Parts: sequence; structure tokens; C-alpha cells
Amino acid sequence: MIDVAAVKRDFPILSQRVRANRELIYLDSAATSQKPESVINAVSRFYQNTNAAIHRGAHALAEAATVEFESAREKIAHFIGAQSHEICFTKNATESINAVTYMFLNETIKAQRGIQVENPHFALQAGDEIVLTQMEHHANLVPWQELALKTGAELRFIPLNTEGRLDLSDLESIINNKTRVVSFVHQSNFLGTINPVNSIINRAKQVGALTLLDACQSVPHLTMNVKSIDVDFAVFSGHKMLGPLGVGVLYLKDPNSAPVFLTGGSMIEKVTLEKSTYAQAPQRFEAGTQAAAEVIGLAAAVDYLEQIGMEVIHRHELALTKLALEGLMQIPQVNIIGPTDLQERGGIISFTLADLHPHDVGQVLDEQGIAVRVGHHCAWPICTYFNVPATTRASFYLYNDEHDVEMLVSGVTRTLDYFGVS
Amino acid sequence: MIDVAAVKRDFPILSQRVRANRELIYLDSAATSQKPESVINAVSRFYQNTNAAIHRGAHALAEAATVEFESAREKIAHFIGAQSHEICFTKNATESINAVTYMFLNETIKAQRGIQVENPHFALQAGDEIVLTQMEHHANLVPWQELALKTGAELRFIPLNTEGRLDLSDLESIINNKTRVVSFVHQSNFLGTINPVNSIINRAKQVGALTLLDACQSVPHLTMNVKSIDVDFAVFSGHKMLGPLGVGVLYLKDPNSAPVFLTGGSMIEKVTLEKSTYAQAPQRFEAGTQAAAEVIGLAAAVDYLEQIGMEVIHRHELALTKLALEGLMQIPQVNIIGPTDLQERGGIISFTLADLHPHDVGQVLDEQGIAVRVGHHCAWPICTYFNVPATTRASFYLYNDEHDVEMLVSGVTRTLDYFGVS
Amino acid sequence: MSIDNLYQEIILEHYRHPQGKGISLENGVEVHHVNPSCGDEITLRAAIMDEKVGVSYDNTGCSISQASASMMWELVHGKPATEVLALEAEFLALMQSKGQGTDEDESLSDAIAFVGVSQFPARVKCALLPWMALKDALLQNLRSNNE
Amino acid sequence: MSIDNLYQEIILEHYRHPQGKGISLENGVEVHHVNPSCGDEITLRAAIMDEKVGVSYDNTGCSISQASASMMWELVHGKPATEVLALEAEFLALMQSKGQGTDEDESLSDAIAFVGVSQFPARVKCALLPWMALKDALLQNLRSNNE
Ligand SMILES: Cc1ncc(COP(=O)(O)O)c(C=O)c1O
Ligand SMILES: Cc1ncc(COP(=O)(O)O)c(C=O)c1O
Repeated sequence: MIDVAAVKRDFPILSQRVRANRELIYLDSAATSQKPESVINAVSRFYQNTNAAIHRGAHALAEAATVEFESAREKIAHFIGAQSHEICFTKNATESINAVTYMFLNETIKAQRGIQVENPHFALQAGDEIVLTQMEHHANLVPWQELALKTGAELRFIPLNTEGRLDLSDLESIINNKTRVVSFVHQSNFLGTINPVNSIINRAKQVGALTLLDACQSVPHLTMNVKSIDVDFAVFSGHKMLGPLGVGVLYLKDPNSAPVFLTGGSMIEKVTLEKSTYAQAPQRFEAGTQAAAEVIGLAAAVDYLEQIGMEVIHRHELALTKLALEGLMQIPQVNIIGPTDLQERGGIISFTLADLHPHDVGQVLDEQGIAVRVGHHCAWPICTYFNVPATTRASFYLYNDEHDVEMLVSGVTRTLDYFGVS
Repeated sequence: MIDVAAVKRDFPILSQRVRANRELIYLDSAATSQKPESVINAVSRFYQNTNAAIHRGAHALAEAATVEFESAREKIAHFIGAQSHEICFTKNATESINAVTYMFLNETIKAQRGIQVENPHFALQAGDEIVLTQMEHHANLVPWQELALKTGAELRFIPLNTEGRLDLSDLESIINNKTRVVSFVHQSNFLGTINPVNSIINRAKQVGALTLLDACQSVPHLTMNVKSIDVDFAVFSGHKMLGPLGVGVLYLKDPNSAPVFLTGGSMIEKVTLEKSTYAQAPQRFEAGTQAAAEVIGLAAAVDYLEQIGMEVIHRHELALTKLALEGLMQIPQVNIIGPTDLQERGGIISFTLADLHPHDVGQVLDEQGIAVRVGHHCAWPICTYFNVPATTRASFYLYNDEHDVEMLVSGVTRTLDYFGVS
Repeated sequence: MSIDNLYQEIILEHYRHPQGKGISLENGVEVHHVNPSCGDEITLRAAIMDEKVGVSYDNTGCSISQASASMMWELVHGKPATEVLALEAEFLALMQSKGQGTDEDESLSDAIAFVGVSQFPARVKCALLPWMALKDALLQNLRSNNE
Repeated sequence: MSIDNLYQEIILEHYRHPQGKGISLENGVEVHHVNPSCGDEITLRAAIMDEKVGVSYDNTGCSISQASASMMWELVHGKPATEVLALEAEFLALMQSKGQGTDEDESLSDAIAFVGVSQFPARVKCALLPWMALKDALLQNLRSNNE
């Protein structure tokens, strides 16, 4: 059980009033989460006491900053069951995915030019296949489209069904001997669906394909262990799990055999004008001055989450989701896009309301202090599949409670009234 | 004139005591600058009052966050004489440079595969030349080495002379009709040299080459206007100019004709499973959730700098540099690596001390509370040229004063004593 | 800044009963514009015949973008091209006025109601979408006439 | 945590008068290790003859890395390979002890002086550089002997 009242007090923004002095009901955590005081303070304190360039100086501040940064790395790695050197920091999950697609591009080009490659697994050939799903966030779709275009590899998709789940019936043919990499989302940020990670990864392993898990909506909300799912890459963003903006994570199962992506200072071993050699992981993937304050803030966020417990958080969100689904489904004009039961889903609910445009729905909810997200939620192909221009999306986190859900449900009814829809 | 005592009070970290209760003398601003309270507070306040996903929501917080973010962009753009849509945010200058090198790579590959390119200027051919200088930071060297390797283009270098300046005598042959891009540093982070930007850019224009200016050590320290130097790209990092970590800038003269680099959410126009089209600048270059708090913090840093005035800051640093050069050069065991006069230089001084290793020099200075940087300063080829394994580097900023310089000079003498060198 | 400023009666009226919707024009330049953040789309065809502008459009989107297209159509269809471009500039100024209106905004007749939208930064793009499409189509018309 | 803990007399002594410096060994595996953050470098050649380790090295770098190489040479040259690997493990443990030392550190004889370095995280890598090079070279020796 979460003492939500106590939790809310830890988040300064949640006591704010918005629009015409409304209580803020924040139901947009799938876009970005709010930050507890402890995270905000961890960032400020770093600048007030420790700020210096890490891994680069022998002076006292640089030493202290490096130690803080590396213990933050250890804590964050541990949170997903990884070892320190297996995670590297990026600016967001989008960069993490691009890093992997560019690793493939770089090795492919080197192989084509007859340059020695670091790892032949990453060198693609025309006709090789990349498997995604039909429910990917643009971050896990567009970079692969670019890669396919530049390498001649082909994209294949595990399709959706009308319930908003993956249809695995053709999995054996979609993931086949031509498949080189399978990249898919753990929990959909649009539908709330939690995908069957093991079935997909097992099939990928059968054909020797590398796997990437987009864990943006799972690491913040449930217990996740990269070792037990045995994935090759996993990505997530700090800002969706109570951490600061500007820090993402890329987990690599075998970091020292992965090609480099961004190059420059701090990731090198030795440099001459003509040629450079590169450091071991994780430095190998961290070119330039790192966002140390943000990484340290993210470690404070992990502390906060662990103190409450990821199991507890997941159960709490499911309870709210149950309540919200029940409430919304009693309104005849509501159409839920995504699973309507609690099996394998998390606390994200997308819906349409009569033929009102979600932008208008969101506006009237906002007038009542209720912050939801409207649009295609960076997963346009899902809209296309369900033939809706956009949806309204509510998403829950540890600081939401039953009252927030009730406000949402009554807010939706009031929206129908506002536009005179009956 | 800067009232340094007042300035120091604005920077919480500078009142700290380090090691055996020593006053902190921070002379490592070329690595990263310290942050005034106003910047630290701008970041915290964003999380306390406004935090939400920008450009993505219709709710009150998202609206406010977007407005704050875009006015921060406007202020930062204006600071370098650019228009808003001509700058995009990255995580650091290193990413900014990689963005440009990957734009070249992407267009080169597309051209090779017969795919329509966005801008043929970016498509390289084997034998095309890329011109850098011998004094580049690894961030402006290694990405170009990678690009050359993958495209068959060749690197050429404007050489150093023993004074630590560029030798332009062969400029006409180094930058020639085969040159496609010229990328160089404005102020060297190792030597303190300020390079003749106009001569180099003019020559590049004569041959139709694109130009990139690494302004990491100039934007924080002097008045710089991208329009008057008429450069195609400029890069710098927020953390070196009083701003937060985790935000860099890429200026593009002609942003809408530049190919994309990172792809994903928020940078698209329309997405289907098979194909996507991309938004106009600056969104086009800002994939994924942006570091809004850091960008807003950087705008607060610009406010702070503008309030004092960039001319004033530059003159202040030169006065300190004069004092430091005079003081250090009176110690016979000191060997300055870089210009020893004040012509075309900034407040960065590298030196060696007898045959003591800089790591040892830095350690003894640190014991006295003096934070300097030791090593190759991410510009290893300069060490190679001057045949030193590393140097000790002191760098000044608006919060340093004569007392700091005196401490440095006496600290160096004490270091000689400690190791019994006479 | 109540949403009643946003959803003024005349806007909701146009939203419920859009004018000129449906691609009826046979010739002209066709453009397709999208608001990537919310997915609003408009296909617009415009031609200039005897100096007069002919417009037809089809669209999906929120009440604001639909009402804006409808009022725009009423306002510009059959007007001289120069006048239409001036109206477009005026409407843009209105949308940037942050609720203040402009000196010349009477020329926009009913579309003045959109002054309320200009107080909601996230919705300004919705209102501008049809106008941006129109401007694009007109400029393409003028360019091809000059060739 | 005064730097006098770091620069103990015996360390400065080895720095001023390094033992075994210069590549004298004719055969063996040669490795080159670098500390990228400060530019310290060591070239080390090691061979195993009659179960005994032969080492020679050349290096540039700070007092800590030079003294460490010198003391390492004194400690391991001519010792059985298994003992040398155990010493390497012991030295690594000492460097990770944050100034606490370890239970078995007498085996390191003079090199115990490096316990002071373990309080300065930024210098730990300097002290470890020669040992990492040695370990690398020895493991390569052992691997090629097994082939
Ligand atoms: C001249 C120069 N270029 C590039 C960089 C790289 O900046 P960053 O580490 O912030 O990416 C630096 C600073 O380290 C620099 O001084
Ligand atoms: C499932 C999923 N993948 C990827 C992303 C991209 O994350 P970011 O914008 O932090 O890079 C998001 C969030 O927007 C997401 O929900």
C-alpha cells in the first residue's frame, strides 16, 4: 500500500493550482513523470558542492564528482540487474536506440569497405531483416527505417490485434533465419499493453538475432531484470522514472564487443592526428562531458522508487487502472483503445470520446485541472491501425490516487456536456 | 570592471573548503565552469513549478513548459546573433559535432545507394578532403577520423608552430578545390590561442567548403556573432558558460537543408510503418524528450553573463592571464606551452614544470586547494607536437581574481619545493 | 483565460456545420498539411482564376482547426489573391497577439473570434493549419503563373 | 589524507631511482598500456622460463606510476608465475582498500606503501597501470604455452 498523501507531499509541483485555481490532477506520467524534492535537491546539491569534470581531473572536486557519478551508475545498473560497466548514459531513450542503430550502420559500412569490423554481428547485408512491432513508439521505429534505407535491410512487423495486443500467431515466419535484430517495446506507451517478452526473445535467440527492449514504460513501473530476460540491449529514460530530464540509459549485454557511436573526448584510449583507439566500456560510449548532475539525480530517483518498492508501485497502478477502466467504460461514448482487462497491462489508458477530437477533450479536462495527453503519442501507426486520428491518454504513477481517477471519470462526463454530446 | 567578491558570492561552491580546510581556488573552468545560484534555481524551479513534456501536450503545465523552453531558445540564439530556429539543442558540444559528421555520413551513403539526398553538399566522395587543425580537441578530431574512414575522404591539417599558433603559410594548398569542409577550434582549450577565424573561413568560402567552428572556449568568454563570421555550423556546451550539464548547442546557418541525425519522436512530420517525413528546424534535430530544465538553466546563465557583459569578462580574463604569465615566467622551471603574449589569446595557460609529471604537480597544487587540470586535455596531438607527455593547465573565468593568480604562482613554487627540485 | 474564450459560440457553430468542406474544385494546386503534434490534417486545393481565388479543402482535426478552415473558406473564397494574402497576414498577426487582438482585425469579420485561441499557445497551430496550407497553395500558384 | 600519505619517501625514492627500467629482455610477450586520462604509458615485456617470470619495461608517467613499476619489478622479477599472479591480485585488493590495507598485504613488502595511494581515487589507476600490463602479458604467455 502506498500512502499517496505522503508521497504527494514529496512532489512540490503536485500542490500547485492550475488554470482557474484548480487542483492539479497529473495524469501524464507516461510522457514525463514529476520529480520528488529529493531528486531536485540531489541535482542542486551537486552544483552547490561537487561540480567538476568527471574522470578528468586530479583535484578534490573532480575526484568527488567522479566517485558520486560512478556510484550513481552502480545504483542505476543494479536497479535493472546489470553490472556497472554494462550501462552507459545517453540523453534520452531515443538517443539510446539511435546509438544501437548507428552501431549497425557503422559496422555495415566498415564491412562494405573492407575495414576490419569490431563485431560482425552488427554488419548487415541487403535482404537481412529487422523485426519490430506495429505498436512501436516512433523512437523505436524511425531510426530502424533510416537504418533499413541505408543498408538495404528490410523491416518486418509483428502485427497488432483489435484488442491492442500483439498477434504472435505468425511469429515463426516473421522472425526467421534472415532476422538479424528484433527490437520491441515492453509496455506500450499508447495502449498500456505489456508484451510477452520471453516468447519474443526466445524466438529471436533461436534464429541468432540480437534483441533490443524498449523499456521506457516498464523500468519506471515494474521490477525488471535484464539478466533474467537475457536481452542484448535495453533502453529507458530517467525523466519517466522520477529522474531529471537529460539522462537516458543504454544497457548492453556485451558492451566491449559493441562498436562505438559518438566519438570524441573521454571515450578514447590513444589519439594521433591520423587514428584513434577507444577505451573499454562504459567510457567507450560516453563521449564528451557527461550529464553528471542528472545521473546523480537519477540515482536519487532510484532510491525513492526502491524505498517504496517496484512491486508495490505496479500493484498500485493496476488498482487505479481497474477503477479507471470501470469508470470510463460506464460512459457509453467512451471507446477504450487497448486492453480492457488487467491481464498483462500497466497504468496507461487511451480512449476516444464520441466523435470529439482528443484535442478538444484534453482542453476541457485541462480546464478542470486534469492533465492528460492527447494526440498520436508518438505511435502514429497505432492510430492508423485503429482508424482514429488521435486519442486521449491518461497514465498513472505512484503519486496518483482514487480521487484522481474519479476526477478523470467525472471530467470526461463534463466534457460531453460541454460540447453538448449525449 | 568585475566586482569579483560579489560574483563569488553568487557561486555557492566557491565558498567551499577542500582538502585540509583550504580555500578553494578553482582554475579549471575550461573543463567545466561553476554555476551561479540563479542557474541552479532556474533548474529547480522548473521541476517545482512547470515540469511537463514540451511540444506534446495541451495541458497547462505542458503549455507553460513549452513557452519557457522556446523563450530560452530565443535568448540563447540571440546571445550568439542567431535566430531561434537556427539553433538546436544537443547534450554537449561533442554530440553537436558528431551530429554534423553523421549528417555527412548519412547523405554520403544515401547518394551512394541512389537515394534522393536532402542536400548534395553533404555527400562526400573518395578523395574529398576534410580540413582540421593540429590543435583540435578530440571532439573535433575523432568524429572526422571516423567519417573519413567510412567515406574515403581524407583529413588534412593546418599545422601548429612552436609558439602554439596556427601556421597559415600553406593555407591555400591545404584548403583547396577538393576541400568539402573545414572544421576548427576558435580558442584552443589547451594553448589558449584564439585562431584567425576570418582568414580561415574566407579561404574555405573561396573553394566552396562548408565551415564548422568549435566555439566551446569562445562563446563562454567573448562576444561572438555567428552572422558576422558567417560560419555554416557552430557548436558549444552550456556547462562551460555557467549553465547546467547536459545541454549543448548546434547552430546551423541553413537548418532546413541539413539532413537529420537522431530520429524518433517529436522530429517527425508524418509516420507510417514504412516511411516517415520530418519536421522543419529546429524540431527536426530534436528527437525525443528534450532536456528542458537544462535549456532553461542555460538561458539563466546567458542572463548572468549578459548582465556583466562579454567584453568586460574577456578583458578581465586577459588581465588575469597577463598577471599569471608574468608570475609563472619568473619561475625558471616553468615552460609555457602556448602563446606567451596577450595577442589573440584567452585565459587558458598550459605549462610544464621542470621534469615533474603534471599529475604530480596537480596533486600538490590540489593539496593547497588549487584546482587545475592535468593531462593531455583531450588534445593529445598537441602533446605529441610539443613532445610533452602532458601539461598542467590553469584557466580563468569571471569569478577568478588576482588573489587566485597569486595562489597559483606561489603554489607552483611550493610544488618545486615539495619534490626538492631547484 | 477560461476555455469559453477558446470555444466561442461561433467557433463551435462552424465546427458543427463546416462551410465549403469537401474537395470540389477540379483544378488548382493541391497541398497537404499536417500538425505533427496532434495529427490534424488538411488537404487543400486552390486556384487563381481571373485574379480571384478558388479554394476547396477536406480535413480532419479538432474543433479549432475545423472551424478555422470553415471560416477561412467563407472569408477568402472568390476574393482577389492579394486581398487573400493580406487576410492571411492579418490572421497570423491575430494569432500571435496573445489575446490582445490587432488594429486591423475587423477585416477578418467572424474570424476575430479566434482572438481567444491566441491565448492558448498549444492551440495556435490548430487555428493556423488551414491558413498555412492556403498560403502554401497560393504561393505555388503564383510561382507557376510566373514561369 | 595529506599527500604525504601518497608521496611516501620510499615511493619518491623509487621514482627518482627506478629499478629494472629499460627493455632488456630479448624474448617474451610485449604489451603497451596507456592511462587515457593522463597519458601515462608503459611498454612491458614478460616471459616465463622454467616456470619463472622474467620482466622488463619502459615507461613514462607520474611518480606514482613510475614508482609502482619499479617496485613491481623488484617484487616479481624471477618469481614463479603463480606467485606473481597472486601478488597482482593482492596489489589490486590493496588499491581498492580505500586506505584500509588488506590482511595479506605483507607479501607486497615495500609496495605496501601504496596503501596511501588507495585514498586518492584519481591516482589508483596510475599505481595499477604497470600491474595491469604485467597481468595482460602473463596471461598471454600462459595462453600461448597452452596452445
Ligand atoms: C575546444 C573544445 N571542444 C570541444 C569540447 C567538448 O565539449 P563537451 O565535452 O562539453 O562535449 C571541449 C571541452 O571539453 C573543448 O574545450
Ligand atoms: C515506449 C517509449 N519508447 C521511447 C520513448 C522515447 O523516450 P524519450 O523521449 O525520453 O527519448 C518513449 C517516451 O516518449 C516511450 O514511451
